[in-house]
Amino acid sequence: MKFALSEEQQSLAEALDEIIESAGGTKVARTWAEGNTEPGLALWSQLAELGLFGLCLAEDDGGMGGTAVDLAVAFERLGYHAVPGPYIESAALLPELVDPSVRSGILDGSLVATAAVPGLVPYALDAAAGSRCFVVGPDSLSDASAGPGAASVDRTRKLSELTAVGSETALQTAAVDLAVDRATLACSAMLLGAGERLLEEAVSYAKIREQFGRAIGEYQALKHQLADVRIALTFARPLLYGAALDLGGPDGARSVSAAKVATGDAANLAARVALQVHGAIGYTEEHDLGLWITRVRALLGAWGTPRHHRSRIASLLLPAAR
Amino acid sequence: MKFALSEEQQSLAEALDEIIESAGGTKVARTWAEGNTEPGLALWSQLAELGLFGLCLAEDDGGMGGTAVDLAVAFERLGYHAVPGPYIESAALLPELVDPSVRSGILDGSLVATAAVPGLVPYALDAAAGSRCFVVGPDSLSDASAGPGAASVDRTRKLSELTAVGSETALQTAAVDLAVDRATLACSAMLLGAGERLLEEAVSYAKIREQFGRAIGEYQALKHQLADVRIALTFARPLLYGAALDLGGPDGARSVSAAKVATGDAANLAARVALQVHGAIGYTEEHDLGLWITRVRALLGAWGTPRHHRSRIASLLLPAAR
Amino acid sequence: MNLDLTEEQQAFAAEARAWLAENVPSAPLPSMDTEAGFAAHREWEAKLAEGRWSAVAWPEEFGGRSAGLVEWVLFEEEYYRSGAPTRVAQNGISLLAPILFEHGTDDQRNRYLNAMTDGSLIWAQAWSEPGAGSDLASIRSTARRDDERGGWLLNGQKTWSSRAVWADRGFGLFRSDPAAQRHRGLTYFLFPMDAPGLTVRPIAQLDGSTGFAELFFEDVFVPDADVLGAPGDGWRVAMSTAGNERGLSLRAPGRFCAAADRLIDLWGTHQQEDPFAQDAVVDAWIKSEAYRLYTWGTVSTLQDGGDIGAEGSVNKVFWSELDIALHETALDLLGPAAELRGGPGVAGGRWMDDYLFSISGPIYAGTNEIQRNIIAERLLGLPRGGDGRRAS
Amino acid sequence: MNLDLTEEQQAFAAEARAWLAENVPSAPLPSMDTEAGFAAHREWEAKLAEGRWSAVAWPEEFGGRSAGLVEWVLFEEEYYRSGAPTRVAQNGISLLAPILFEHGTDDQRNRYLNAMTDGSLIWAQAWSEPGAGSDLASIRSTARRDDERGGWLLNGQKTWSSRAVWADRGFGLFRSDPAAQRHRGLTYFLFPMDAPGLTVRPIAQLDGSTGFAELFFEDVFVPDADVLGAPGDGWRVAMSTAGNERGLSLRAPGRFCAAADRLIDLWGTHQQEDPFAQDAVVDAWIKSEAYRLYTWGTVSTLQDGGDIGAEGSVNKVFWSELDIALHETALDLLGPAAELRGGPGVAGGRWMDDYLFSISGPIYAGTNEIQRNIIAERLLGLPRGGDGRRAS
Repeated sequence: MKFALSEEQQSLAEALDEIIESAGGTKVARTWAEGNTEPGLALWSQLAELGLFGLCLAEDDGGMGGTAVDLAVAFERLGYHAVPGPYIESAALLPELVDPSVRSGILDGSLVATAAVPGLVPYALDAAAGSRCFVVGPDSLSDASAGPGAASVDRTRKLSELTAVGSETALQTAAVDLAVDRATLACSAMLLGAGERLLEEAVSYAKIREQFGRAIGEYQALKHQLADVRIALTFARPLLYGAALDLGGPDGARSVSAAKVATGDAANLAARVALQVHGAIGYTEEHDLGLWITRVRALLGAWGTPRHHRSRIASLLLPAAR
Repeated sequence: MKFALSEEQQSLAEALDEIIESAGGTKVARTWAEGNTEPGLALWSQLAELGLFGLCLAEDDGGMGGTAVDLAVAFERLGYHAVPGPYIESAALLPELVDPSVRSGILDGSLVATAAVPGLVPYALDAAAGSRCFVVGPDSLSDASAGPGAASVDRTRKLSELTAVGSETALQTAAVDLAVDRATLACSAMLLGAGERLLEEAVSYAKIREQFGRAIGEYQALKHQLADVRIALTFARPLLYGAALDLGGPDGARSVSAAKVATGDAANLAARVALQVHGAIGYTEEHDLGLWITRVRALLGAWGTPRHHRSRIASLLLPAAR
Repeated sequence: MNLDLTEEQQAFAAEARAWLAENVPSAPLPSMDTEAGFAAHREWEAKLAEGRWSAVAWPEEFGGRSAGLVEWVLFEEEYYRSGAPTRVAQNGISLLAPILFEHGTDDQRNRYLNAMTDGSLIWAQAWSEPGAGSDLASIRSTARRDDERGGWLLNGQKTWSSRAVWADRGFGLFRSDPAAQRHRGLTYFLFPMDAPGLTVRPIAQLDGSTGFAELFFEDVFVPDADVLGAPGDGWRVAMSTAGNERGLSLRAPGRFCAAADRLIDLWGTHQQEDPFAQDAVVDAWIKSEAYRLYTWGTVSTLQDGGDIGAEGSVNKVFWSELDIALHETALDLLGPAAELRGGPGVAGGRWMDDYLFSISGPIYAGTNEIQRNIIAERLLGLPRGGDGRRAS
Repeated sequence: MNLDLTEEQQAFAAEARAWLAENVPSAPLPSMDTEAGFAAHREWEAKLAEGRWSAVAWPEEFGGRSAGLVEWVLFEEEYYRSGAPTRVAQNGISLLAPILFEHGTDDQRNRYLNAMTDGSLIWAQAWSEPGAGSDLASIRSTARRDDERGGWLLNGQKTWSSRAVWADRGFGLFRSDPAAQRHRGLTYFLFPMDAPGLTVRPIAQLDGSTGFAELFFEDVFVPDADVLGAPGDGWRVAMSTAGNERGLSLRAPGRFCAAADRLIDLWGTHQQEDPFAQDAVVDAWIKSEAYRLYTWGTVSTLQDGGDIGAEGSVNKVFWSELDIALHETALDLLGPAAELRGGPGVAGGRWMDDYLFSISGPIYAGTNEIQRNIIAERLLGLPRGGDGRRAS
């Protein structure tokens, strides 16, 4: 029993931080939102070199042989830096579903793949920025073509409906379920990372911003709101790691759902409080805060809404539930 | 349009305050809880003299010819002083359901009546302290005998199951529905009164109690909790009066349900915050605070739970709802 | 106690309803925080003026109907239920006009009021300054006397100026006595947005709109005729506006009742997928009802000669939290489609756009923290903190 | 990162489970805050000691099993899931014993520790003083030196002393240096509850129980042998207890997991009447899971030589709010029967009794307001208020 990150996992997080910050940090998201995907795709290649897209793929399949915990560690950093692009799809959902030729393209970063999962993820993310689109059915995979992109609340996200083209490849239901749960876990990790960053930004701001002649962080009302964010994030984190350990096991589904609900709730609280601490400045596009506020709002409904995941837990805890 | 209490209604409230305070105020509840109903029944008689039990009964029927707003005003005072006894049953539910001989006994205070309404109010309040028990069916009224009293969270309330005895008197369904809604309105008013008192007690205590060398009411965290109670009560009150005006009309049912939900939520918040402001002293039996805390908890589930009333509203707003 | 309307009041509401049914554009106008949308909203104001619905409570000579408070609330309710556009003229009509009526000169009233009602004169407000936030009294922008030209020279910076990008004129406080502190020595000015020396920099917002702006003043000249109230008396003059901003005029109950109705409709179409949203939908309806009834209580108080005072703070916290909860419930019901920004034919409609607007509610017009301080100190009588903090 | 248990750990948990299944009383004991209930709980402690389960983490010489942290948490989980009685010995075992191990003399350890494990020595805690509340350092009770008899004379008053009515001994802080302020000049004393000069007045509580008491000290003599740690060093000595009280030992996760399991069962039987409780039930389960996993994280930190520090405050707020939410959900499910106090055959079971207990959670062991201050200042690094307020 050792329920704590290993040194290797902490190093992985630091390596990601360094690469992303060298690539410009939140500037990558800003240029992506303006339609310039170049810096974002350059970062994509660097992260491919690090092995992100094969992080928990077996070494025999060209991956790094890591665990779902490694994946959670990596995606928390992506959320922390508001990195744009279909990482969940390419690194968490698709690697074990696609055929080897596509997979090698994903692993080396040459292929930016995105996907829709009808019923759960109706819109594919960043189809225009990607080079391949897939529709993932309950027991199948199809190539797809993308409709026009629609605007998300998160300006870095363009969403498209997909239409399957060509023939379906049959897949095991269990493999699809596992891949979708892995993607959901990655999304939960992103939410946690965004939540941590929102809290960090709010705390920093509360220390320097003055109102009525004192730092606003001295006022108990804001202090307690920030403390509540700390509490929510602190108790969402073990659910994320617990789900990573359970992934693919008998409790995998309910643990992943619990992680998604808890990280979503915590990140949403973080967004609300961070905005309240910043006031009007946090509501402007010039300020980075909006990157995480809108990202959190978008991810809340992605990879299963809170409704979907709470009902899934209910049906697993008590089979008679709907 | 004049959505404010009249001078007569304000005088009614003051008259009730004076009578109840002369009778000992919260001491009446304390002795009642200890099994001595004498001071409580003496107060009962005084309030009968004032006309409480015929408050909104037509003058032709021996009542005061008042409105449901008057009833709400009176029951708010009963809640404010934590007066014990089956007032809701005797003054709000039964007067228009019972036959004239029983009614005259209720009106002059000689008859303390209580009741159960199967499906909504399974236990009758204070059957042992009363002189008559009734079971109110959907379209009937029966005399009843009471089982042994069980302890409520509110030590002033003893609850009994009733068994109908003798023959049923047939009633109009509409008359029963109206009487039950009137009782629910009275219960909502009691909740609001208890909530207002809890806030008042908490505010008074916060002004005098010191911690770390200052009045605890100076600390922003408690201030904001108390402000939230003020907000909740302020917005529950118009729903109560609105329901009183709507009672018996086409929107009566949903307005009464809205009042019950909102007054219950507000009073429950008031109870939680008042306890937090008082700390351990508020948790002792020596302190009066517990009278309202436990009363609120008991009334939350009486005359329809929040679940019951929210679902009733839903079914009225959207007929397809359950 | 009653909620009964007179026959005249019922007829007034019916007239408004009929006119709105006839005239409200069938498709929503583009956002007023775009150039085209601003122009479209201005046209709508002109149309309203044709029907004499721009400012029903104003005297007839200024384009109103001399309607009473009850009628005004009835009109607002009909207005929002009809789905009519948001009022681009709100700064002028709701914030400035009450002050013009109370403190303005006849000349000011004649020059400005009528033009506010027909969309030809749209006002920007210029309250906040950079770094000041809720502390409205910490004003550093200055007004320097220019006796020669018979007026004042404004210098400094304002921010979060709403409508400023396309507005015609602005209003705000400037420090006319440099030696005075905080609430003292301020003067209330009216100025043209195209005045020489005034630069407007739009601020892009989270929701992509640019309705707010920063204003830079460099020796902007304002003649004495455009000082509102006495020089140095600006804070007192302005506070009637602040009371208004937080009180009745900012958030008519019709707005929330209409939103609750739309939420119930949305739930009706999503009930199969999400039966569990029932309680949240019901609570949104209960609270919008509470807000509607509370407003009638406020109207009764005002009619009896009472005033709202710190009750406005109770009001502000309540509606801003209701607004967010209501929109969050809608987003929950919409599922993954909630993420999409609104536009013709978009699955989620305008719910996400309106949600983004709602989350600014607890920040503006005095943060909810400030409002809770006011409630605790002024309504509940709790002591001020000994920490030098002010409630407002 | 893993949650894998060794074979030994699994065997340990299985042994505990089997023993508990065999020995836990089938009917709940009467409340420990009644005389009969206290005696029954004392007997249960003796039974636990027979199985050597009283204090599994203690050395064997003191009645323990020298079990590691992991085993201790496993035991607690099994304990609560088995429905075993609440521990009447908790003050001694969880609050006092860690200090005896760290600061006590061999003589003290030998005299007290074994007797704590078999129910023959139950401790009352005497932290709070009237009017002090969360401000534990504002102690006015005194300890005066009595050189002649080789000890101290205690005077003053303590309150909210748990278990005091029927306990054998008590522990608490007294001001031994009258000139010193707040945290300085305090000494930690152990005293018999039947000492001459000590009067115990039970305090009846909201829930009808009388487990707390006021203690009045009039020249109560305590020999030097019952001073814990150095005279004047009481605050530092006591703080390891306070850390414990807020940390791992006060609320083992098994308690909430077991309550969540009971809630799910309750929901199973009430689902038809109240399908809409689903989300609240699921949230209670999620949070009890979060608490369980978080505890394993804490165990890992402690095993690696880290300490909990201010994390204990995060923990305290979380479990106390979870506890209330979980019980409110149960009361909602029970409908009107929720109002009934527990007892054999009562429709609502013990849910209302446990709810009443839960609402005291945010008050005791440092109010949640104090805990949030600690989180904000120590974990987030926000500045202290300039208002002289202390975080703890």
